[in-house]
Amino acid sequence: MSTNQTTEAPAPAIDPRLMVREEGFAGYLGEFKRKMKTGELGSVPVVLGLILIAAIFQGLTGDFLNADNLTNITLWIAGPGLIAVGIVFVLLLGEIDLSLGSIAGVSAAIAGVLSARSGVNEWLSILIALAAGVAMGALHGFFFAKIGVPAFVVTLAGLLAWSGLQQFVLGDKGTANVLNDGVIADLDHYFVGDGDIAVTWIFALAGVGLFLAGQLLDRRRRTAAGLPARPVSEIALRTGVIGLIAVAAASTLNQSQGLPLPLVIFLGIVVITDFVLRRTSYGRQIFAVGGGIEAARRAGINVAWVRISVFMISAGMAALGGLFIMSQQGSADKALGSGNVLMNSIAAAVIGGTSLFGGRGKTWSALLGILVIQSIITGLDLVHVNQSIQYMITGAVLLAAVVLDSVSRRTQKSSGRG
Amino acid sequence: MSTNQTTEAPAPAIDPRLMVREEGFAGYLGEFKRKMKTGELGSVPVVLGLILIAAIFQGLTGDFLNADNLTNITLWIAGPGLIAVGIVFVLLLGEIDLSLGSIAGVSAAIAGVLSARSGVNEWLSILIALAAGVAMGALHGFFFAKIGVPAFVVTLAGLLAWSGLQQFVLGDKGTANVLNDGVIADLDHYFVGDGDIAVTWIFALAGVGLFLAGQLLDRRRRTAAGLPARPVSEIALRTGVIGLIAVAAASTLNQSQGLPLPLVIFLGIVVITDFVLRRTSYGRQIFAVGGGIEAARRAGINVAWVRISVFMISAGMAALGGLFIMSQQGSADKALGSGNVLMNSIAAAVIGGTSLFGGRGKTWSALLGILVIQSIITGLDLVHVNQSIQYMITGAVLLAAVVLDSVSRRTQKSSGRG
Amino acid sequence: ACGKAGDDKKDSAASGDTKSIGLLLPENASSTRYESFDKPFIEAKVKALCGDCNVKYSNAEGSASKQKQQFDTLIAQGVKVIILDAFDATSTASWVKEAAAKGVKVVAYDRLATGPVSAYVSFDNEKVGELQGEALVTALGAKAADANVVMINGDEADPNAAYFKSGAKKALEGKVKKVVYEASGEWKPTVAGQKIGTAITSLGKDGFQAVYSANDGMAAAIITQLKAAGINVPVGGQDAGVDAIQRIVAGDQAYTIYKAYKPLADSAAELAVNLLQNKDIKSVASATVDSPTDKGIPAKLLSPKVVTKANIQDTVIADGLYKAADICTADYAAACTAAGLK
Amino acid sequence: MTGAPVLALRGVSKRFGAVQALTDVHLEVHAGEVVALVGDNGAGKSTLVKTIAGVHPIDEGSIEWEGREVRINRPQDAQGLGVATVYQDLALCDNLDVVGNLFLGRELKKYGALDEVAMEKRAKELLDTLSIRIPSVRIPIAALSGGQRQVVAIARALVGDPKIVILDEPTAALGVEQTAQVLDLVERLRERGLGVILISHNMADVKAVADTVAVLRLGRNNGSFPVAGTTHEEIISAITGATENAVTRRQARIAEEAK
Amino acid sequence: MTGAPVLALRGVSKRFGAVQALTDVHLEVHAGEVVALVGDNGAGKSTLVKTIAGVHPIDEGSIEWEGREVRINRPQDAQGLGVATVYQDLALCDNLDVVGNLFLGRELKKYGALDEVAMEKRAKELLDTLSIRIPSVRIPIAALSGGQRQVVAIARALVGDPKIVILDEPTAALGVEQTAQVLDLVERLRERGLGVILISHNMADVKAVADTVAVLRLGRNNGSFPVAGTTHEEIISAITGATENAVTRRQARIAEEAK
Ligand SMILES: Nc1ncnc2c1ncn2[C@@H]1O[C@H](COP(=O)(O)OP(=O)(O)OP(=O)(O)O)[C@@H](O)[C@H]1O
Ligand SMILES: Nc1ncnc2c1ncn2[C@@H]1O[C@H](COP(=O)(O)OP(=O)(O)OP(=O)(O)O)[C@@H](O)[C@H]1O
Ligand SMILES: O[C@@H]1[C@@H](O)[C@H](O)OC[C@H]1O
Ligand SMILES: [Mg+2]
Ligand SMILES: [Mg+2]
Repeated sequence: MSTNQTTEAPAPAIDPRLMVREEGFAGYLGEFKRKMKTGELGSVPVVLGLILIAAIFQGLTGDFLNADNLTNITLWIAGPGLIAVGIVFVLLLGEIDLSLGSIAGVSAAIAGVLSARSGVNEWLSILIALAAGVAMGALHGFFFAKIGVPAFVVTLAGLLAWSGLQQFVLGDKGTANVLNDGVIADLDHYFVGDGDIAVTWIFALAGVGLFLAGQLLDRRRRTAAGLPARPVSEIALRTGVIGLIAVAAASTLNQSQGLPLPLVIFLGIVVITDFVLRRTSYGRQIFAVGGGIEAARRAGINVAWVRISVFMISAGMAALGGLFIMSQQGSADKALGSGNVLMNSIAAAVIGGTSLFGGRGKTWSALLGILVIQSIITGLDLVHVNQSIQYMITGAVLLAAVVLDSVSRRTQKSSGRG
Repeated sequence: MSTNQTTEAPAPAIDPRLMVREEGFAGYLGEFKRKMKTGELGSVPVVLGLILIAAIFQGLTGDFLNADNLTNITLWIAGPGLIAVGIVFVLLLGEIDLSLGSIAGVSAAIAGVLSARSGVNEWLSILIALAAGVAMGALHGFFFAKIGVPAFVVTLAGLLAWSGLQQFVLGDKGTANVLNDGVIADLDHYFVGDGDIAVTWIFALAGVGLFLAGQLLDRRRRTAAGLPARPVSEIALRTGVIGLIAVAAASTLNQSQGLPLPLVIFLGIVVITDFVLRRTSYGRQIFAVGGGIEAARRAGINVAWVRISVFMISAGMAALGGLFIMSQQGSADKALGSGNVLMNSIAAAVIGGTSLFGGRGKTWSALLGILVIQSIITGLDLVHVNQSIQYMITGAVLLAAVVLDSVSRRTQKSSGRG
Repeated sequence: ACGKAGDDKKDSAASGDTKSIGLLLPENASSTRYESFDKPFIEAKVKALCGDCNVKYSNAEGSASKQKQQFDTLIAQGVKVIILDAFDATSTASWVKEAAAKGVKVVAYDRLATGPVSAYVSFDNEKVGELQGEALVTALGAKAADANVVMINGDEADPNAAYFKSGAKKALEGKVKKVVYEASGEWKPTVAGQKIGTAITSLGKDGFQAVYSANDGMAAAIITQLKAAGINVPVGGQDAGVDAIQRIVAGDQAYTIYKAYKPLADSAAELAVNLLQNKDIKSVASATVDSPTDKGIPAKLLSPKVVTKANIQDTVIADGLYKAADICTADYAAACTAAGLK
Repeated sequence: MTGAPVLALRGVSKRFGAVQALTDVHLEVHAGEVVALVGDNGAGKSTLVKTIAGVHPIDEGSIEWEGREVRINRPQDAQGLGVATVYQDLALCDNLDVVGNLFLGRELKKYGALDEVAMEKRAKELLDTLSIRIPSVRIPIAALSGGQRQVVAIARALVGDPKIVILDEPTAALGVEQTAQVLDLVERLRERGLGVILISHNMADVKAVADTVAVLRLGRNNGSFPVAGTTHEEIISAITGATENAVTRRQARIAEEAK
Repeated sequence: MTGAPVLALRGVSKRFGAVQALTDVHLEVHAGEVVALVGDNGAGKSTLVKTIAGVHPIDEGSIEWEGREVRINRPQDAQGLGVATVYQDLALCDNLDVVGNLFLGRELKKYGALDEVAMEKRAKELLDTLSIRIPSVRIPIAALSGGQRQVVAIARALVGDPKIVILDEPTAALGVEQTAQVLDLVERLRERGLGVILISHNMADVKAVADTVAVLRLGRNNGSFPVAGTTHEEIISAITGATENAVTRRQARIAEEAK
């Protein structure tokens, strides 16, 4: 057996095994190719899936990409999308909340009965409805975190009890109409700046500008601290892609009725919750609890409080989502929030890339996922086949949308450590 | 600092830290008390919950413990109970199957349409229906285990697609009736031995006898191998308790119509699946995959096959459950398997003590859990209060039933190792 | 053999309850009628006819299997007369037969349950559809002949939905130009709203002149979407929910179908009490109908009515279904005054 | 050692189900003292550590901190007193990256938001002092080697300002160089006046840095020795409970064979 | 060593995302040979073991078994060839009890059903030879101490009939007595003609039982030495890549202070 030995100089600061990306644009492309191979593409497969769905339905009907239809889709995603944002929080803990559909229903019922039947001020009605939602979430959180009842059972009990409450609140008359031209009606119908196209452009460009500024600032701070930073070429590319999307969206919306309020609110909430999750201690704590409850506990995190607060957030989001659904259907009825509402929202979060097993995901996945689902539903409605066939196709397309993602993630499958 | 040191004799064979139970009945009682304190009571809290529920509804209505009502309950648990047995398998893997309600529906639809409309032999229709169910499960398993799509999404797609198929199979006529006095009708209506009370007694006593024989045999083998074994007093106590239950059940059933076929089949399947899970390599593999996929993989277990087969089992059970539900309602309709069927079955498995996070549970929990749920449902039906109030009460009772269990488990909470 | 099960059954309360009437209704989510009207009306009438009788009510929540359990539970409780609004009328043949064997009588309510039922009270569901179609044609007036119609139907899993659809089509045939878009709203307002949204996309804002909605809940969402798109065409539903009456008052909805629940409920209660007390039922149920399984069932058939802005006062208010105050909340006060409601 | 101990356990017992893991255990740690806690596998060392760290509250006995009796029911309680713990099973969050784990529960902030740049910089510095090379501090913990994970866990304990540091087999997975660094670290902690509890099965390491050796055996105290003037053999026979054991047998056999 | 090696790795490379964990690695193991695989933390030892065990298939290079080229894509493949592996992270199922884990995938049966009595008896015997005390073999793995778990993992490798046993830091969590037993075990395996790959950071253990020492450094081969005639210092400098390192510095400083 040979005896050969290399004696090297003291350890260099950077690990030589880390493949460093080439500088500039070429490096970016190389990295992209590598990620493509190893399946670290993040949201790219879902976005591709979305494009595919749009292309197919456009081909079949010629109407899918029409500005009115796309505007409709942005209106319809707000309600289930907000519920999905709440679901993302719960999924990050590795838990599930089955009650969110019922909570959406109760919240709408409360707001409807107070404002339309009892003549309470509409803003106050909304506030009470949201507070009731948050309180229900707190109750779930309490039973889960403090008593130790599995979240599945607590929220299943909630699903039943709150839908009973919803019927009870609506009472014999059953359905409460949305006030004409009131606040709740506006949730779905108002276009910011009353459809002024300038408003849409300002929003789009401000968004892109802020993104660019943030990226550049971060780069400056990292370089100053001697840490590796994103190259300027990559920042330019990213800003370019986002800019393109923003411009396309703005001009489409302006071809129809302008910037829809529900879209602004939904996007705003996604941005805010994303910030909370990624850039605050609280968000970090949620990830920690979801990634390993025992490690989180030993790190001194108040696990019970994190859990309770997350159930409050999810319930609050559901309550808000319920108001958007109410606005969209023009009434609060006994069926609001039942049926597929919850499943669609959970599916949205999962399709968007949030793990069901905790510790991995972001609220943007709620947006992406609900876009996929609403596109399938709306696309099939445009094709208008039989209800039974529609169900079958929805199932198949849903699966197909996720297969793309799963296959690309395959190679990346982690296999433990050690 | 003091320096004191004890030098002991070589290590004894039994670890001195293990608290050994006193011999005889006194020891059994002591152990029970200790377990009570530390929350290792197993099914005891659920059984207590069941007794409480029975007592409350008996108090409210006077009809709950009536032999006809109890016989009814045993008839009705077979369908959802079999689905819950399938759920237990899936939960043991730490996964979920949302499609089981739809599969029950399709299976019933196929059996109904073939036998009642197309005149196919009823046994053959049943076989085809079951095979179709198993095939759907295999498809789910394939997408989950081989393609890597999360089980939640695969089975959600299944939920939609198969309920579309169900409507499609039933067609415009909508409902297929069960053949009069046919095999499917018998699933729910036949009483073994045509209501002969001797048959019930033979079943009950044979069951208890087999249990006792098994326990004694095990004890003999363990003692022979020099391993600690259950004391005779404990075996006597256990047999006594089981005997008591068996006698009470038999005499109640005989007061009504005798031994119901669905009860025999359901119990038989629980016993068989329990054996498979606890006493075969295959069952061990399911637990291993559910307890830690990576450890199972490294142990050389064919993880993909275990996953696929489990989804086949759950779908097969659901298909069978669907036939029982069909027999009970007298028809296969478009709504069979929808609504709360799936949630009730999942809740049954969880209430019975099967973990949602994999690796812990048994099929007996399906029996216990579905008894709890059906008792709540039937009890509330006996009380006849307002629907909305019923929902709220169901939620509350469901929660209460599990709180008992959770509180007793609290002290037992594991806190990592090391 | 040493005996048959049930031989030694004592004559307990369970084997005969002469003061209870069972009431089984099919669901409560897609329509408000069952718990708002059917149930309270029946309870009141039973009380009026038999002071110490009581009604044991359960709701099947859209599941035939659950309804069968409730049916059996009533029998286990010793109830001798059951008013049954079957969730799925075709599956009840064996239930009713089993019940009859135990001496339990069944009154089929609203939907004609199969099996040897003792009597039947209902509206004709096909007729409901026809009235809906005719009302839509009336609302279109002179424009009817050139009108394209969008149909948002009920859930395919509900057998009634098929009757409504076929009745409405029968009435529309030849009277309007064409049904240009047809979809299931699944009895869900949100779904219905989205269906109409896509109908607008594929047909264009001028692509249709009227919308048929199978019930009021879906009509609410449809109207909301149409308004948002700036489209004003007649839309109608059924069930005469208070929200629908409000929309009719405001001119948003063209009509609804009012099934006169009170007479329906009253007749059912009367039949049930008579059966319980072994009195004659022919006086109430003078007609006869045939079901797929049985012939010559004594029946009472009522006609549903169309409600438009013009006859609100004479129908739902006159029948005591609603008080004007229920309808004329702040948001609708002005419209009410204009419509002359009081 | 002079003065009141910073930490003192008095008659602590702990039971898990049917297993009596600790029985009447006593332990004292003074400021500036390194106490080595040794014992056979399953002796109860980690359990003892966890009772101090608040992971498992004690069943019986009492804990004194700077002379006052305290109750430690949750990890927060221990951290509040100034106990930093490196667990044998590391207890890191697999889904968080190295930086996230290092600062978990003690994040650096700027205008209320996380200051990732500052944390990343500080993380690199900390890891450098322990001479470990990690491909990137932005890699999730799950992707690290056993030793890399262990060093991250040790570095975590240094992020706060503790009075007592508990290290449960900190060098078990470490290479020779990293082990030397950790021993240096222990000495630096002592010099800064901190109390250290060091669990190790490596007698050479124990003898190199500890002042006192406390022995646990089957969940009970089995002696406490000043390191100076106690031999390897004495400690080992306290651990195994016998002067004749597998270690001596193996040594004897090898000596035999060498002849 | 004479004859063809049982196992030979030729130019093996393995990449994880952006990390090149192994580059062009060669390794040979003969029957009856104990090869110690050493290297710094993160050098790639565990990764190499996992490629052999079929946990991670290799990216480049080839694996030869008894002279024939083979593909090892799944753990079953490696087990089929006769490779038994004790992983650094143990890879036990937390929810199964000790007996369940020991026999996982190789259960003893009687009339087709599991023979729990036979397995329990055999489990006790196996654990006794490794002189570990576990409160009960029916306790779930999650309730065991670090060392107890490690012994269970080692015992697992002995159920079955392997040709090569791979031990990734088997004694890291073990007490002195148990460590001695494991070293005895390694020698017994060699005597039975098995090949053994032993990963360890403990040079004394390596020198005590290994025939050959293979050094990995930053994912590449950095020398292979016969144990006889190689000093501690030579191995350590191959591991750290420098003659001047934290270990020598620490020794120098202690020598300095001792003066
Ligand atoms: N959560 C638990 N449930 C039940 N028993 C436990 C639990 N944790 C530890 N034990 C038992 O307590 C005893 C002491 O375990 P502990 O982990 O404290 O040992 P240790 O001294 O740290 O051993 P090692 O050196 O192997 O790490 C062991 O017998 C173990 O089986
Ligand atoms: N699944 C993975 N994903 C990404 N990187 C990984 C993965 N597994 C290992 N690595 C990296 O590969 C390198 C080698 O790791 P490995 O576990 O083989 O080291 P080791 O030699 O066993 O170290 P130790 O002595 O600390 O156990 C490390 O830098 C590690 O970060
Ligand atoms: O009244 C309607 C009812 O008959 C039908 O079955 O469900 C929907 C209701 O609107
Ligand atoms: Mg330990
Ligand atoms: Mg390693």
